[in-house]
Amino acid sequence: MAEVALQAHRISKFYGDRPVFHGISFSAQGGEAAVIVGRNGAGKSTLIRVFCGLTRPSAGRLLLFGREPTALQAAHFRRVGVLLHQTLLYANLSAHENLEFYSEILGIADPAAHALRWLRRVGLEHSADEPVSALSRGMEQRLGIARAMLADPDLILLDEPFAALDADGAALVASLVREALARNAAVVFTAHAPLEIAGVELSLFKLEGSGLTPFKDEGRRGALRSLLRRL
Amino acid sequence: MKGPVSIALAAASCLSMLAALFMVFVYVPTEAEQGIVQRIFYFHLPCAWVAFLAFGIVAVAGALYLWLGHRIWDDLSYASAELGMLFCTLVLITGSIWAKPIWGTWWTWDSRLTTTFILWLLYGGYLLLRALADDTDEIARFAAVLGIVGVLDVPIVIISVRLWRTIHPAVLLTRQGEHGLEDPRMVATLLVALGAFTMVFVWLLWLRLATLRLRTRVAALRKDVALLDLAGAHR
Amino acid sequence: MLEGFGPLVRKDLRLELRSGESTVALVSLSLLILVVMVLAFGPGGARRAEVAAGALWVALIFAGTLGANQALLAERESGCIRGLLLSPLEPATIYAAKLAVAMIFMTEAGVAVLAVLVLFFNLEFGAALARLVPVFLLGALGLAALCTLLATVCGRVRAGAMLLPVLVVPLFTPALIAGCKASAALLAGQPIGAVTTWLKLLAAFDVLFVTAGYLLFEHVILED
Amino acid sequence: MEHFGYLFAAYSIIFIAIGLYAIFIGRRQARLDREVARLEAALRAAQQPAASPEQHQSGP
Repeated sequence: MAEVALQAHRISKFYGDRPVFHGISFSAQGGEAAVIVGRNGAGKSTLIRVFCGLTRPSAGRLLLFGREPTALQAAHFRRVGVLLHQTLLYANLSAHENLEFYSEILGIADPAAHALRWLRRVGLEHSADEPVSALSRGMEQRLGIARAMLADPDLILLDEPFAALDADGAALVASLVREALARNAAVVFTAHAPLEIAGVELSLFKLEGSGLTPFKDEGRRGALRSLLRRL
Repeated sequence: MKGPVSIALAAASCLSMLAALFMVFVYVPTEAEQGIVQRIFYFHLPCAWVAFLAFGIVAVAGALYLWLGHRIWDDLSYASAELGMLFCTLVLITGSIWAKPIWGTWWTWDSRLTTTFILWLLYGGYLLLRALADDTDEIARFAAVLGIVGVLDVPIVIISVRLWRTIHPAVLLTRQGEHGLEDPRMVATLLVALGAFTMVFVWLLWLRLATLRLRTRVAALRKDVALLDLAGAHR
Repeated sequence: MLEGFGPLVRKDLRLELRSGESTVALVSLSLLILVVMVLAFGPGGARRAEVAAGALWVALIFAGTLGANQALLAERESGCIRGLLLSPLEPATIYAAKLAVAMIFMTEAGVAVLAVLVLFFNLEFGAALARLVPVFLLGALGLAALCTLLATVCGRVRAGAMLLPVLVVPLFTPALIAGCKASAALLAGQPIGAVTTWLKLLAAFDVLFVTAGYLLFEHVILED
Repeated sequence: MEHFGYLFAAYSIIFIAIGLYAIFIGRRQARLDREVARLEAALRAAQQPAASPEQHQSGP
């Protein structure tokens, strides 16, 4: 049986008295991929931040690999790879220095070589020595995804990974997702519109009106599904 | 404001305060050296005691909040900080009023005055933080840390200020009278006053805590209303 | 226990070498404060040692609050602090690294201030000045410990950058008293043996607040 | 009765300060009580009409 990487039980998040989402239950298993669709401001970014254990939910329980995030050991943090709305890169460091630094704090052997491998993998080897501030938005996004995947994590949480990417970039991310699924990682990402990844069975969820609802299980959303097929 | 505990605390505070006032103004003999002004001391010292007690509670409740995470501990440390500040201000004011006739000046950088003043600044910063910041868990944790760090600072402030003053032999000022409560009636009066101020402190703390609990309740209700609005809009 | 400390410090120093922002800001601010103090009190006179010592510590306090803030500023602006929180690093390690970087910034400012102090107050290079170094380092460590612990307030509260000195300076008063007294005595030509009480007090202050910061940092750095 | 003014000032300041603080708490309590009443009324109002249109919808 595949390991449950992420389990959220009736979690809510409020900022002051403003609800971002409420009573969300969700789980992700190794080898499965899910996409959470929602408009801008629907709370996708906050949800990803709560899922990765960075932000505490106001109510409810979140388990990563069966443990509370606060009780996670350092070894467990290596198992979670996250791309947030911000790419978490240092603007004044070069692309290579960024990946090298993160490899170092992840405790990866030979961080410089590892960083270089990942730069090649996301097609940035020619910009290795440019500072991140000089990269285009799309290149920065690729680098951010490489950063999230550095340690080959078992749970991958990506906030809008396809934003700012051209067709090549999108194909690259799709292939990275396929690879991750092939080694039995769980992948959860967000998007502002429904989408498909060739060769991947994606579960679709909609974040709307502070609740998270699966697309497929509701027959009366047939119209939406046909719309999806067309996309 | 209502409720049996509140009424009992109010009654106990009023009665003990009246007893303390009676003892200070009728029962206790006038001190020979300083005269009538020395009677300020019977309320001055209890103010200081209550301020220290309150600052202690700020730190302990803060630590409990970090440990247990329940909002009541944060409310307790907030309420305590406010009361500590109130009584700390009273210590400074009554101290000054006493100093004027005895030492001929409103303020000297005597070690006790200086220490109290530094504590006043410290907890003033704490309350400023709580006034400027929103009421979130994040700020509650931050305030708890500040409360703990603040209390750790107290002994080292006391030591350093004492050293600072005693190294200057020219300004060696000690308050006469404080340790010279030669008459047992003076000691009795001081003890009653200490009890009375502790009662008043507990009573005010209870009241303030009730308003803070109510504030939490208002926040919860606001959340419910917001959720209903959201569900309505969604439908 | 301090896994990741080295890379963190190296990364911050590399960033600083590249922009030099903090160094320029810190050194110029502390020199300005020094000039203001000299203009206000006059460089000569009977209490020359005390004025010089006072100027040194006032400059340290303002440079220190700024410097510790700077060490966390880069992380906050880019949101990279989240990258660190999501890594296997312990919050305490992040604290230790930020403390070390703040110390380096403060030492830079301190060297500049001391050099100019010598010039303005016509002090002799030599023993008196060398004896100031341990006092200065002990004071800077305590200040950096407090500022690093409390600097996170800046990003989270309205007017937070102004609130930081309001919170830090009262807490720092014991070390300030000890530091000023010790520096004044040393500048007046007394041997280091004459100020051991103050040095002990500074050391106690440092031990207390470095420990407190190390243990409490996770509570201020975690997000909601 | 030398210095009686000082004694009087010290004691009155203590009681004025405590009194003012108690008044401050009382006002706060009253304001929060009103707020709770308002919110509870809003909740009741929101729940009742919310129930009726739902019935209308399910009717046809």
